[in-house]
Amino acid sequence: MTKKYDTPLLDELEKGPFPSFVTEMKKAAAKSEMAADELGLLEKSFRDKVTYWKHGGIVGVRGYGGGVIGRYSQLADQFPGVAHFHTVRVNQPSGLFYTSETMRFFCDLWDRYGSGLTNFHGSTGDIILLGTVTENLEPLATVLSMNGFDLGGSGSAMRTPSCCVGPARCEWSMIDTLDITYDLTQEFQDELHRPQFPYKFKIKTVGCPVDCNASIARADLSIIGTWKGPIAIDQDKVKDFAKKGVNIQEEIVNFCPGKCITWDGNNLAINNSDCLHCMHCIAKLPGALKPTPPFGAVMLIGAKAPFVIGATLSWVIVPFMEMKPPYEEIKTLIRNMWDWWNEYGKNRERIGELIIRRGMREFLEVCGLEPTPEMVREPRNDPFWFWKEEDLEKKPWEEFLK
Amino acid sequence: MTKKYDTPLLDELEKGPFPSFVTEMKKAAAKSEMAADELGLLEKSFRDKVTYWKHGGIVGVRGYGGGVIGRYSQLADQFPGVAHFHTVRVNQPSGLFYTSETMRFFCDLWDRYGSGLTNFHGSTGDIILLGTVTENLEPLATVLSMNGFDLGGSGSAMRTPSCCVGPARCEWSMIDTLDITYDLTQEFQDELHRPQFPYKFKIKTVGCPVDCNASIARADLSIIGTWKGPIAIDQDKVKDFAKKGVNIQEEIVNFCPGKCITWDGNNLAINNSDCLHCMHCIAKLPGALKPTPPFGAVMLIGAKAPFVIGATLSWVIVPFMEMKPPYEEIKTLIRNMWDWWNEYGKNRERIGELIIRRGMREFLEVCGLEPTPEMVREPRNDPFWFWKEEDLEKKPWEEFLK
Amino acid sequence: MPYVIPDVVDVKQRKTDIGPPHYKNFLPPVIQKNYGDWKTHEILSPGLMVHIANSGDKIWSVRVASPRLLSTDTLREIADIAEKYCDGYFRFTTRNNIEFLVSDESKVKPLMDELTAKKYMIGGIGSRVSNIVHTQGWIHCHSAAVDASALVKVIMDEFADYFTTKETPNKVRFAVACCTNMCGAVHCSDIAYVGIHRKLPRIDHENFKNLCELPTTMASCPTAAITPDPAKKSIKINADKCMYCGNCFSVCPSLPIADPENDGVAIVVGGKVGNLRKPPMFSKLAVAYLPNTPPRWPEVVKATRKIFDAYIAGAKKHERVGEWIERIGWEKFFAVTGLPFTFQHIDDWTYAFKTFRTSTQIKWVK
Amino acid sequence: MPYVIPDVVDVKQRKTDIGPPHYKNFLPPVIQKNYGDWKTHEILSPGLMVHIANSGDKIWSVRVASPRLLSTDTLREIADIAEKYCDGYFRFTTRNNIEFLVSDESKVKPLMDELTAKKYMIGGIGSRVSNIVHTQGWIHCHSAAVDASALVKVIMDEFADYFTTKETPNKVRFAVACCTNMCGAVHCSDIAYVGIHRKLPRIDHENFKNLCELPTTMASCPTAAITPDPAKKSIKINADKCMYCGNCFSVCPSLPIADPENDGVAIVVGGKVGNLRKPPMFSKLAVAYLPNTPPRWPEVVKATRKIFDAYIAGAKKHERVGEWIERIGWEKFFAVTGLPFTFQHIDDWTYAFKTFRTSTQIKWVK
Ligand code: SRM
Ligand code: SRM
Ligand code: SRM
Ligand code: SRM
Ligand code: SF4
Ligand code: SF4
Ligand code: SF4
Ligand code: SF4
Ligand code: SF4
Ligand code: SF4
Ligand code: SF4
Ligand code: SF4
Repeated sequence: MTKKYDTPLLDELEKGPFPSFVTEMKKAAAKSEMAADELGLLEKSFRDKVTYWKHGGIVGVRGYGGGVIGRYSQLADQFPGVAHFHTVRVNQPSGLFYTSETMRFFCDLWDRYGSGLTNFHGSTGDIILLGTVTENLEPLATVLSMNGFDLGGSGSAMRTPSCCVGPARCEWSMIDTLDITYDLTQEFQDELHRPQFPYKFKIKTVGCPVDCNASIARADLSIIGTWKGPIAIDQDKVKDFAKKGVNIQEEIVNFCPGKCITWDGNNLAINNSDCLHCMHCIAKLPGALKPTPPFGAVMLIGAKAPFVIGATLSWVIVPFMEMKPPYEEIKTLIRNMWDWWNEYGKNRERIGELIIRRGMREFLEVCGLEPTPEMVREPRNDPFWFWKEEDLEKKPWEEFLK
Repeated sequence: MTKKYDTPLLDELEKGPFPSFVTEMKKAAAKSEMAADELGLLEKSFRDKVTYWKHGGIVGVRGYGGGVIGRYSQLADQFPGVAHFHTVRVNQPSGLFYTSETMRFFCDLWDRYGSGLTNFHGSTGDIILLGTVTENLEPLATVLSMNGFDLGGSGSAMRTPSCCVGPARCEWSMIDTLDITYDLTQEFQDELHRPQFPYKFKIKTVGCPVDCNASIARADLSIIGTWKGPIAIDQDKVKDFAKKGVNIQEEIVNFCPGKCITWDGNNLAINNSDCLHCMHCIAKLPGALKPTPPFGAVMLIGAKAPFVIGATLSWVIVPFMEMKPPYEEIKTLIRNMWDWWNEYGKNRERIGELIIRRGMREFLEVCGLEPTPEMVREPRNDPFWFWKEEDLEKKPWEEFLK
Repeated sequence: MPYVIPDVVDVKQRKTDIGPPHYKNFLPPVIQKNYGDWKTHEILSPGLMVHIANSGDKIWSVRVASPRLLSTDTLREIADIAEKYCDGYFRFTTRNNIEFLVSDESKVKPLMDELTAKKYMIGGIGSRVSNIVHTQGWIHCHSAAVDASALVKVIMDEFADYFTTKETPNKVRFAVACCTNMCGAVHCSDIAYVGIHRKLPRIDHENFKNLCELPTTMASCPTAAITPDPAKKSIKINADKCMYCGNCFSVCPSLPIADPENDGVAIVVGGKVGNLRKPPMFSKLAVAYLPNTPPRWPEVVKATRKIFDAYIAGAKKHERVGEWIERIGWEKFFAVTGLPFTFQHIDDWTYAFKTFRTSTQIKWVK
Repeated sequence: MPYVIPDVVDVKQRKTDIGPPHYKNFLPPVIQKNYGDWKTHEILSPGLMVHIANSGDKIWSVRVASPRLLSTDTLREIADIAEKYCDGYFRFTTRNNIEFLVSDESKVKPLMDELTAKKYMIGGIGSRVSNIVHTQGWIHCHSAAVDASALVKVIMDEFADYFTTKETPNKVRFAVACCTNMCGAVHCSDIAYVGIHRKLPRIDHENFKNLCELPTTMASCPTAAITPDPAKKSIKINADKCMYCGNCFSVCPSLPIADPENDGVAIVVGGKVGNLRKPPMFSKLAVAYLPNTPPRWPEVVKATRKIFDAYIAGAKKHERVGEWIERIGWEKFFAVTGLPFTFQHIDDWTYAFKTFRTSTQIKWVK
């Protein structure tokens, strides 16, 4: 029998239709002292309107620099079960697919070594096993590895890559998001497990510009599938949609950011040379329109949360890259940018911040990339910029004004 | 007879249909040693691809701190006529209207005291009398004043205000641009003639959002006429335009940024509550549409050239202000902002730069203005902002969530 | 794969750097067969969609809500259900919902019946509210200015019918972050909540030198409000420059900033990440502060209602919250929601100028 | 007003702070009568428009180009013409053109005939090229990296037919600034030229202490590239940070930056100031550098042709250059003009991030 706390405030959160995290905690609390004390501690936070966790604390497993978030309660006296309450991050399978068998393995594992509380999944994509003590970490990691699983990332390391469901169950995926994620994860195991960077580095891959994994908002490197061919149109299906009540003009044509669609009530026409590859028309008329090859990916760099320079979204660094195994081009690109970041990045400076600090030119040169207009929303406006000595000798206008 | 220089390079600029400034210089050179040497000096600049003017130099007239730009040639030996070659800025009449008589006065004046070369007008709006010597400044200013003219601004002062032609010859002017300009110029003579600010301060007034004086791009304070009433529509005239070949749908409806116009081939309808008061429909169908009262002005602050923080456009600080003589509201506003700027502005810091440095809140509070959404394109995105102690006590949500 | 958990674990047996298992291990056979060869999909009801392969094969996905914080009991129940109807195959979505992957059409209805009976909340597919991306909150983070799971719960309760049945003009993505580190996509969500502080960090001079690094602490401050205090071997904070972001506390435990009475929640709106129609957009400030009122934060729910209902009433089909606001203009947004516009809404940081209205384009709302 | 210029001037008679004369003194009677009471206008030909008052009164304006740099001879000629046809009334426009204000319709044609005979360039009204807003250049400024009047002349010669006859999709506003102080509206013009440097300022350590103030000089540098050199009582410039803007020279004569071989012209495009359709826009970099090639800068003219012709060919009626580019996208702009996109085009200053393409919305041009 585990300890019981009165939780009048939390009980309020068992009401209402949405599944209750409090109910989950109570279920775990019935079996685990740790979970029981976690519940008691949380009730106290709700009463006092403040968190009761101590700041940080480094714990881990042999040979790895990350994968575990150390956590200690400020109120260990009152709630000894959460004196230690570390999180273990387990690298999820690409695409977040599971079998019942696998899930039961995790349940057994966590009932044995932890609080019985989990997050499926953390925001980065890891399986989050919430609440364990330091002594349990080595055996836990061992059992994980015996069963083919490994820890995810934390600290100033490559973080666990993640992706959208992609080709596994989506008709629009123009790259193999699961495979890219798996392959890059395997390729960079060292960088994932042993923090060696100035700060964290996240990679997220999605199959198309719809971006069902929010990669453009929260990955240092966003890999987003896209296409170069024309949009194939099944006119009959378009007409079916119209018949079923879709107002093609209002819902499709008027929203097209490239202003390149026309519809005469019978025929939908797309001027592909003005298409911005936004996916709206394709997504809102599923089955009627489809992207055609060449397929590849846009590479974007630099998304992150607001600290220190303000939130950023990723921006284009390669407008189009073919994505075929063994993905050498992207791997080389990643290595080049890491080398540069490792050399120049300050402590806790994300790669995007470094680029903003030192300028795109240096970054592009280091990566062997040419500047292209696709990298910018618009060229600079203020008339101040840099020249290198070598630029001054060139007379490019003799070419372009010919 | 004045000196003659060979000007083979400049002569090339007498060719072609556009009136030639070289021809003008030659005309002046025929009568004035100064102008002749100016021509010779310029030919040398063209040959050597470099300017030959010395840096700055303070000259002026008694009691004033500005109105004259001192200028000395680096090549006074070779071109003694331009050893001194100062510019006199004369405050133009509002709207840039002249009579032949007045113009002849300026010609006589400048043939007597200067090089005979002028700019009608300088970019700020002044009459620019180009090229005179220090000794001539006092008599020149005296004769100007005897004839009702006065010097314009220079240095860290209020600069000569200017405006568009407005109600004098434009049907769209919703404020009296000429009168406002005249009135403010008179009101702030001291600030115009005796530099006492951290840096320059420019005021430009235009009658409507068309902004025929580029006030939003180059005035610290931009006063731009606008309206609050509905747009009055003369349907017959609209139909006339349609008959004459104007494609109302493409040229008017599709360009409306408020997306608030509809046209059924017979009737033009405007949903005024979505109108952004951009003037497009009105300007492109002259005579058919017109703004209706209330009339007033949007006040915007802070436009300037790129130094030091990058070029800025003015931004809204008062969405709508009535503009009736004696214009007390705007005068008080101007005085308040100047006081604050004088107190906190660094040397060579424009008022817009100061606002950006210290934040809009302080500026608005000093000016007694309430924050309104019209001041921003969009609210901030990063979750960092300031609170004052007094804010913490308030519970505004008790009001707005009622 | 037969999983083993030996009674006695020999930690020397641990293999390192093996990475996750290959994803193929977890894919239902119909997916393995039609991998990358899907033709289209159809949303059959708010919690059910079918994907159809070029081969003609089909897979049905039944989506149910999850609080993300799951006990092993519940996970076992899910595994059991999946085994019963899905040959054991299921997945989670990137927004923490559970998707049961059914290969046999005849099992779809029984599955949904059982889920309904067991009080699972089915829905979230299509143009509606889906689950809320969120963070640890008071459950696990030292940094949290608000709890996360509770906000998710009260908002999802409030808008539950928009998950299970009703439609919205387009997807509405909610997000919660318990502090300004913003572990999630709060900065690009339709409606999002972020825990904030409003008071200066309190400097624990005694412990500073033991626990914190001076250069790191100084560099953490976005406004350079932190300067050395050599006498105390500690730091000083310039109160005029501090915007209570708490980043200094992230790197230095001796600068606690949590304050029960002044911490609370800000609401930001209008962000999105997809590239459809308009490029991805940041969320912008709608409500600068609402107080922490556990357990159910009624002020936050009420304010959200105002925004949500105005969006439902005003948006065109396919417009996301941010697109709707861009079309009507921020002056109208504040007018139709009745939310006040305050000094806090006007940016005063790095990109402030870019947010100012450098135009006379204005809609009159009063 | 009878004007007087006494032979002997008693400078003590000077009145101060009288300001300019009242504008009413210069308005033609028909304008005085109909002041603020205009009904509409009509553009009758590229250089002629009529404004019609609610009273039915009319005033005709005939516009001619001016190089702005005018001799008294020419000004007298203008005064004479105005007297002959306009009762002496004329004005200048905010873009330095001359407008003859005719109250008597019968005088319009004779006026235009005489102007034509005298080789005045009539035009500039309506959707076409008007005069070029510009600055002093080598004629009068110590700061000029290029001459201004010459650029105006060669560009206006090149596009003269678009002033006198041909139409453009909308007004095309050219501007010239001879240095990055940008005395004018270069930063918001359809097509504009700015004189730039490409080499470090040369420090004259000897004179620095006499002529320059250290704090002002340091503060003038947008990139904080200037630091004190106490030994020399002068300054140092960090070559890596200097972007050759010349602002330090503006405040300190001991930092000359002009360099005949490396100075030149940048072309910026797509700005505007009016609020019609799209809000006012900044100009953006099109060509980072073209050499100074007096007297007629053929490279600048050629590059402008490419931009101008592509605009004429591609823009819809009423689209300004910037609106056209926004619609087609910058990748297409560089493709259709054939201008190269270089490292210099990518911003690396304060607002750089705001100019990056944070989206996958791309048009393929290759
Ligand atoms: C567990 C998780 C939140 C969750 O509930 O899902 C999380 C939790 C923490 N994050 Fe995070 N972050 C988590 C995803 C994110 C994301 C979203 C993402 O990865 O897609 C972001 C925004 C994207 C980004 O990377 O910028 C994010 C931005 C941060 C930041 C700000 C980083 C920055 O550059 O601004 C910090 C602060 C730091 O690194 O010191 C942070 C720090 C933290 C720490 C380690 C607290 C700290 O200050 O040391 C949190 C540990 C909480 C705990 O006790 O368990 N976390 N963090 C997510 C990781 C789970 C996983 O591995 O799957
Ligand atoms: C004469 C004129 C250019 C012209 O040919 O029309 C001019 C000429 C000079 N300007 Fe200007 N500016 C002139 C209008 C402008 C404008 C446009 C305007 O006023 O509408 C601007 C851009 C708007 C603005 O104010 O920002 C302008 C922005 C500057 C700047 C940059 C100010 C800044 O805050 O970035 C400087 C540098 C300075 O102040 O030291 C400057 C400095 C100068 C100086 C005084 C050179 C200097 O470094 O000391 C130039 C004297 C040239 C000479 O020898 O005659 N001038 N200057 C214009 C004034 C004529 C008049 O009074 O009517
Ligand atoms: C399952 C999931 C991918 C995964 O790997 O887990 C997924 C799956 C699908 N998404 Fe998504 N999206 C998923 C997260 C996202 C995200 C990411 C996020 O929310 O963090 C986005 C970006 C949101 C944003 O822009 O802020 C996203 C924006 C879309 C859109 C674009 C909506 C729009 O018009 O703005 C579509 C297209 C549509 O709905 O018409 C779409 C369409 C689809 C389709 C129809 C794709 C397909 O053909 O299979 C899938 C089912 C639709 C549905 O749920 O309505 N999906 N989708 C994710 C389900 C999350 C959930 O539980 O609700
Ligand atoms: C005379 C002048 C005002 C003055 O006080 O001197 C003036 C006069 C008129 N402008 Fe203007 N504008 C004048 C400078 C401007 C400027 C300022 C500038 O160029 O520096 C602008 C802003 C340009 C910009 O946005 O960058 C300007 C943008 C317009 C527009 C908007 C064009 C557009 O659609 O973007 C109109 C409306 C139109 O043409 O349909 C307009 C319309 C007019 C009308 C029709 C107004 C009227 O009803 O009288 C006048 C004659 C039209 C013409 O020239 O085509 N005027 N006009 C200026 C003549 C300059 C010149 O010599 O060419
Ligand atoms: S991002 Fe594209 S490919 Fe991936 S799941 Fe979403 S719609 Fe499908
Ligand atoms: S993908 Fe987007 S830009 Fe391309 S045609 Fe469809 S709606 Fe238009
Ligand atoms: S700004 Fe407006 S009022 Fe002034 S001249 Fe131009 S169109 Fe007329
Ligand atoms: S003024 Fe502009 S926004 Fe208003 S109706 Fe006319 S075109 Fe539309
Ligand atoms: S958002 Fe802040 S409080 Fe919440 S988990 Fe992330 S770091 Fe912790
Ligand atoms: S709370 Fe933020 S702004 Fe204040 S001192 Fe700390 S890091 Fe700086
Ligand atoms: S732009 Fe520069 S060079 Fe030209 S007049 Fe202005 S300050 Fe002088
Ligand atoms: S030229 Fe400009 S960037 Fe270079 S040192 Fe001088 S002020 Fe600084």
